[in-house]
Amino acid sequence: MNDTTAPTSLGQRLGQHRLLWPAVTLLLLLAVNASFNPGFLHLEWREGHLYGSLVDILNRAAPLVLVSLGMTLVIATRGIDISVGAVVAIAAAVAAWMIGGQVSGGAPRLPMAVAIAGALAAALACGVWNGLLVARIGMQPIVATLILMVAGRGIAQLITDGQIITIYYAPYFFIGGGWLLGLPFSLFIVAAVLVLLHLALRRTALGLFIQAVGINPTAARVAGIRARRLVVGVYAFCGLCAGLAGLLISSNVKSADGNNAGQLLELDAILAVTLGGTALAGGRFSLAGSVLGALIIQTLTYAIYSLGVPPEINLVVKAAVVFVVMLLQSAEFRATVRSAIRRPAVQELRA
Amino acid sequence: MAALPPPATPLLELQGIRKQFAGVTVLDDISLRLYPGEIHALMGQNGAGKSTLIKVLTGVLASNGGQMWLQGQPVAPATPLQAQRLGISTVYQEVNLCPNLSVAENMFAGRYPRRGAAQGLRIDWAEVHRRAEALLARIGLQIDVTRLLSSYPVAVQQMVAIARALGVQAKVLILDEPTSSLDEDEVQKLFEVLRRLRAEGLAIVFVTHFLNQVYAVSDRITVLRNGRHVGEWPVAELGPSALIAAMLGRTMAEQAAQQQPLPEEAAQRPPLLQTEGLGQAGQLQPIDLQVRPGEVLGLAGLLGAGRTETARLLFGLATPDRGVLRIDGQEVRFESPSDAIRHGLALCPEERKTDGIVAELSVRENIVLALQARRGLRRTLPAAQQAAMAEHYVRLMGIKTASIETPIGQLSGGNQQKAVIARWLATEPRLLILDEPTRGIDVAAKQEIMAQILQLARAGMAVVFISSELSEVVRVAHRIVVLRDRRQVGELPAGSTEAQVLDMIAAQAA
Amino acid sequence: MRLNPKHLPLAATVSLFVLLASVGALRYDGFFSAQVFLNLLIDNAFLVIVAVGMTFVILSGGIDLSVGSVIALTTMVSAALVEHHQWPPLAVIALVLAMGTAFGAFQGLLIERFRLQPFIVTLAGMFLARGLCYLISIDSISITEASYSAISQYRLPLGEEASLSVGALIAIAVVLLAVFIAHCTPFGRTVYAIGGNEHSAVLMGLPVRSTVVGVYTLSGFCSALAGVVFTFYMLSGYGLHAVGLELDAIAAVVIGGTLLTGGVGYVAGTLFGVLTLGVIQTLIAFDGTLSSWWTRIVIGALLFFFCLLQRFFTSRPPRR
Amino acid sequence: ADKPLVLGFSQVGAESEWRTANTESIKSAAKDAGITLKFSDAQQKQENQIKAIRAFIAQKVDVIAFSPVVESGWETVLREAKAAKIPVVLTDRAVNAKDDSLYVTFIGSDFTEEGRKAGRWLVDKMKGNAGPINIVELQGTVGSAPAIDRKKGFEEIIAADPKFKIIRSQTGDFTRAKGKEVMEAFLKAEGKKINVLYAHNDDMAIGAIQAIEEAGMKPAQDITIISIDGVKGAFEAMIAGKLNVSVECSPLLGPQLMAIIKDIKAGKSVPKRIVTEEGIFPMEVAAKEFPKRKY
Ligand SMILES: Nc1ncnc2c1ncn2[C@@H]1O[C@H](COP(=O)(O)OP(=O)(O)OP(=O)(O)O)[C@@H](O)[C@H]1O
Ligand SMILES: Nc1ncnc2c1ncn2[C@@H]1O[C@H](COP(=O)(O)OP(=O)(O)OP(=O)(O)O)[C@@H](O)[C@H]1O
Ligand SMILES: [Mg+2]
Ligand SMILES: [Mg+2]
Repeated sequence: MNDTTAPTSLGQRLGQHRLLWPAVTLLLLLAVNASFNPGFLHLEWREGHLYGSLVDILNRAAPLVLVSLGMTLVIATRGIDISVGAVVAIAAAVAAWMIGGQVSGGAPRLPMAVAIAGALAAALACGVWNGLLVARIGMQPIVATLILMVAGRGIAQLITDGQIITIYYAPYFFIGGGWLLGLPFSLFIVAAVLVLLHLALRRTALGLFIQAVGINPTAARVAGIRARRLVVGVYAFCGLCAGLAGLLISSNVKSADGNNAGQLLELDAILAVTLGGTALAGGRFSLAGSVLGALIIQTLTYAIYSLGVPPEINLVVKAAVVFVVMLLQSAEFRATVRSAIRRPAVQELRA
Repeated sequence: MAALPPPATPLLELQGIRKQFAGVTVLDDISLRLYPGEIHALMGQNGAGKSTLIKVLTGVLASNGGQMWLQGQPVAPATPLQAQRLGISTVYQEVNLCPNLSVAENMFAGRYPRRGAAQGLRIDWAEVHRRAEALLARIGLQIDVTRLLSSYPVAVQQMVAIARALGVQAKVLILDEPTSSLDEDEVQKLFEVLRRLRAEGLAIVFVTHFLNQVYAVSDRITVLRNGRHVGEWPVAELGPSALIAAMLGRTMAEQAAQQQPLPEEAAQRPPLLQTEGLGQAGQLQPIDLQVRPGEVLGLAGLLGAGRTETARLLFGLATPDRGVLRIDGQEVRFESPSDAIRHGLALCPEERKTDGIVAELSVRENIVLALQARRGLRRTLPAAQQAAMAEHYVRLMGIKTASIETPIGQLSGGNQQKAVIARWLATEPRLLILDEPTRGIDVAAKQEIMAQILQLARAGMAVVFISSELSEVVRVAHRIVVLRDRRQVGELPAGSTEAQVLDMIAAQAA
Repeated sequence: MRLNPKHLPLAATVSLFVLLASVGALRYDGFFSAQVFLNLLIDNAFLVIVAVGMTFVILSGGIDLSVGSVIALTTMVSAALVEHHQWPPLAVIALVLAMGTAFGAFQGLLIERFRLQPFIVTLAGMFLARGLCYLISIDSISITEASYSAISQYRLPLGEEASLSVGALIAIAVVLLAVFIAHCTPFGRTVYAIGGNEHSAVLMGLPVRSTVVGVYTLSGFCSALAGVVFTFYMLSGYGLHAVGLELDAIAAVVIGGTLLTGGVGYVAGTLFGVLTLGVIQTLIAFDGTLSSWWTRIVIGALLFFFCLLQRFFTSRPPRR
Repeated sequence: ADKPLVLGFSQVGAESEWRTANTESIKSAAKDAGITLKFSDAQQKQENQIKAIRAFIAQKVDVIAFSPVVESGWETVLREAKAAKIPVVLTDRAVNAKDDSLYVTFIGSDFTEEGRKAGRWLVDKMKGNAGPINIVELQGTVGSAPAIDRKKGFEEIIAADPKFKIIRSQTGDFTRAKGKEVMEAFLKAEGKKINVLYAHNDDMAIGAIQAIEEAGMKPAQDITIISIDGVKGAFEAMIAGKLNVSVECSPLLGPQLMAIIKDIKAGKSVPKRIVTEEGIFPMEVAAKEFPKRKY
């Protein structure tokens, strides 16, 4: 139970904002990076665009942010989607296969727009499939999506025939590797999805319905919410986000790798959502929190690379950071620390 | 009995109890004295602080001040477990049991009879089941104790919770609205048990909103108002109107008169809703109902009579496997509540905790939820309109809340119930089904809600009214359909008495 | 005999397992032999053990992602101590069991004391345990110690051509013990109660805090025990052992009919969940014509049909 | 009595192009040789390989062959195979069992030697250069045998000359995406100091090349790039002048494997170790070699 007094000043209200601790963590990580690596915050204009570590982090985080957004909504409805990595691979494979092409460059097998639409359609279909298993058949989300997680990579490899398909068609590279107004184009895609999603949650009752279904599905149904449709829709959206991420990734590395594209992305996405303060039990969620969570993960990864951490201890470092972040976020932990600090002080006074 | 002067030292004494939630004081300098061998009624309006006091006293919530003595010794239980060890046995307001465990397990979790070597590592299931059946029999319930708790309706769950609390050797027994969905028979059986325990020297705290029950069993009354202690009286010294005045801080207007038969011209209108042999195997025998616009149809019956099942069938929450449902003479089939809602129906469900509130959402969001669901995703209610609507119902129903943005889970039980009713009123339905709408609601609010229902009916809304409180049913209904053992057994006109309804139920038993 | 509806999911899992096995027996030569079925136990002994620990965690409404890594860490520590430091095997086994238990208890304490989400705590635990493996050695360490090899190769003969390994025997013992704990001890019942409704369990005066810690401790112990069995199975310590095993364990538990939301399920179901996953793999190995990607697709499809049928069998009319 | 031979083959997985080429080679060679192939994919897990081998034993196949995921941990199951009198052939990677009667022969490449070849090529190339020569290394998956051995072999050679310095070493998990991501970070942190990139496989090198280009540098000129495997993509990169050299690690073991199996079944004695022919392809010969490549 929360026994603190009512927040009055702006500072206090800020102190109780649920995004405070994720934001603090991100800043801390950036500070660590900057102190060990003087060039870290440096940005310069090179070949008509911004160049620097911060840009890299944002660019690299783009697919993770997209997937985390989809995952946030799924988690808010009490679900989970562990197939996103496989969907990334499928979308990448479909796009790469449709574009095909030769080393010389030249014309793609199918127009690029068709390839993109095809990839997104495949991803959407994957999402709908997940949603139907969960909402219609009533499977538990984790097994429902496990099915696609296992089979999906097989499907992706089937499409690519087990090869890594290299893409040679230059216009396709723009999606994940191009620049617009000096910034990576992928950021614009992320921003667009974020804005659209935000509007959808603000301007429609979507947010209300998702939360109601996540907190109390029975009550939501009694109140007349069509929970099944909503759940299918949410999984479909998550699939679509994964598909977009697949396009970004395949375009950025100019190839589609059925086996490795999006490997372990599901774990990172779920971690991002939880680091952002959304509970896995469903209900209240925070898009901004998930974005922050994804940025934390990517900044951490980047720090590991750029600080010269030996690969053997990558995981230990990652574990340590996750422990610290989650402890910081825990009100109980902060209270314990506070009382541990205060108690000696009180004893001193008594003495 | 009540004439005896209380012994010198209280069994349990509270002084200066204070409790704040996020800076809002909900208990302010509360004191309470419990003597051995008394039943002590704790009274107050919805949100007065009764349940909070009980939670503080049993270690669920930490207090922000005050002291507590048990048999003269200062105590401060920090968890419900500690409170239990001190001999305080509690039934909390909402049913707080585990739906996934069997009835017997719910009654004995934490104190299973064991057997086997070394003090008994192993639970003796046969013993558990035997004792569970015996204990339930004491309050007159004969059910299969090995079935899951969730397979029983809330009234049965409530009795299981009571039985659990009775099953321990306690010094103090606390019952927070134990009777809110029980019918008269069950209540009487419970009272018999309570009287026996009182004779054994237990101190019993009893919270209820039924004044007649207070006068039926309790010895003394403590009244809270707005988190403050109003006073403590022997029951003989505080008559009903004085009690109401102490609770409300004002007197209450006289109750509305008995319902009159439906006016001729209204009775001629074609029925809004009509069922012909509607039923579901194993749940409800075929039933024929008609409700006209402007009519209040009461459903009466004892526990498990099938009233809730009827409501669920009408609203698409359960699927009938026989019979026809007609709305405006057109045959319809509801696959889900949203179909029913589109035809202008509304159901305020019996189990507010599981089917009603969405705990972490705000009062505002809970109130607009059904209306918004009917309008669909895209036709969003503007924020200003939502706020206005929420404010309106908070005022109309007297919902006690810090603001309309407070999560509904933080409201007191009765206030949650009011908000759920408000949710359905806000949809302005053509037919409103109310299943135990007054459950946990205080006297003043009850009157307000009944008046509201009558007014809506006068304005042309059809109402199906279900309540374990027969007095309420006979007061508001134009017609009463009586159910028994999940079968329709008869119908009574407006103006019938409670006795007539009970006679009809009993007649069928013969 | 009428089946208690509580046991319906369990019955469905068992019958579907039998169905899958019959399909294999009909289609493939040599499939229907005692040893093939005993191999399911031998080859999945460690999975059975972790999945049993996981069952308790999931029943309590939590999740434990660290199990695979704890297995890897156990094998690594065992191998390093036995091979590089010549510790006696019994001391090593005692130490790693204590270590796994302590690891689980640590996670449980974090979850319970600071109200952290089990998912992230155990995810960090997963990173940590695997990271610690690499700190010991990034290469794999073979175990050549005599008693380890002897245990690894020991087979308890059962009839003509069938036998069971030590690991499988341990797994069977663990399942039996776990069934007892889950259904006949207050600890087990408290786990169910917490999964059903934690708040209610607190109000009922159940020892929720210690039980939550206990559940993760138990899972840590099971992971370490599985690690010991895995060490016998592989005779090596390696940082990449048991990668992704947590997902297999969760899948086995869920396929066994346990609800991920907690409070509903059976340990015995978990055993059949593991066996089902095992039989799917055996079917594919016996088939032997599937390419790598078709292998995955077919596993997915079999999982799908299994879960579909399971839902079909267990879907009951709604409450009441 | 001429029942076709049955070969049970347990493959590691399909984690790379190299691996799929390997699988393809074995499948087609089995077909050509008239051997019935029971193929099983282990999805990169040793447990699964052991299960598959047990299933092969239960099916009483004539020969078992497999590419071990790791070298350790095979004793028990191989003993079972031996007890069932089924000969075992290892491909691609060895196992370290004390008792070498557990398998008949091992056909495959030597990862350490590949690392050495890469190292020798670099030493040779940098002969005239006084140094210091700053090397960044993209390792394979942490703990995997090729990653460990390729690192070891390479370090063995360059250790002889102090002018070579590995300034950064990080895992790229054998994938293009990670290779690119890690290289990006290296470039930001070290900038123009980097002289040489050593990647444990071609895929990571291909990813890194993209990162180098995007940083505005010329791969293979500003930074010398060495990688291992010799897959098609690497040849394309070499032809385009973006990769300096790729050390071959041949996946085409199929025909050799089938020949050996026939020998074993015919009762001929076979050598314990059969090393596959492997070359090293600098960019200068890439264009000429490319049409001959099968994978
Ligand atoms: N967790 C909480 N956070 C904030 N406020 C709370 C919380 N729990 C209770 N309150 C507030 O405390 C006040 C007293 O609530 P309480 O539940 O004790 O009322 P009550 O007398 O039991 O009412 P009822 O008859 O409706 O059950 C209410 O105004 C309620 O909003
Ligand atoms: N006293 C009881 N003994 C046994 N079973 C009961 C009892 N009361 C209710 N039930 C169960 O309740 C079910 C029907 O309840 P339903 O909710 O439809 O009736 P109801 O008239 O609405 O009762 P309630 O007043 O509890 O809401 C039956 O299946 C029965 O198992
Ligand atoms: Mg109350
Ligand atoms: Mg009812």
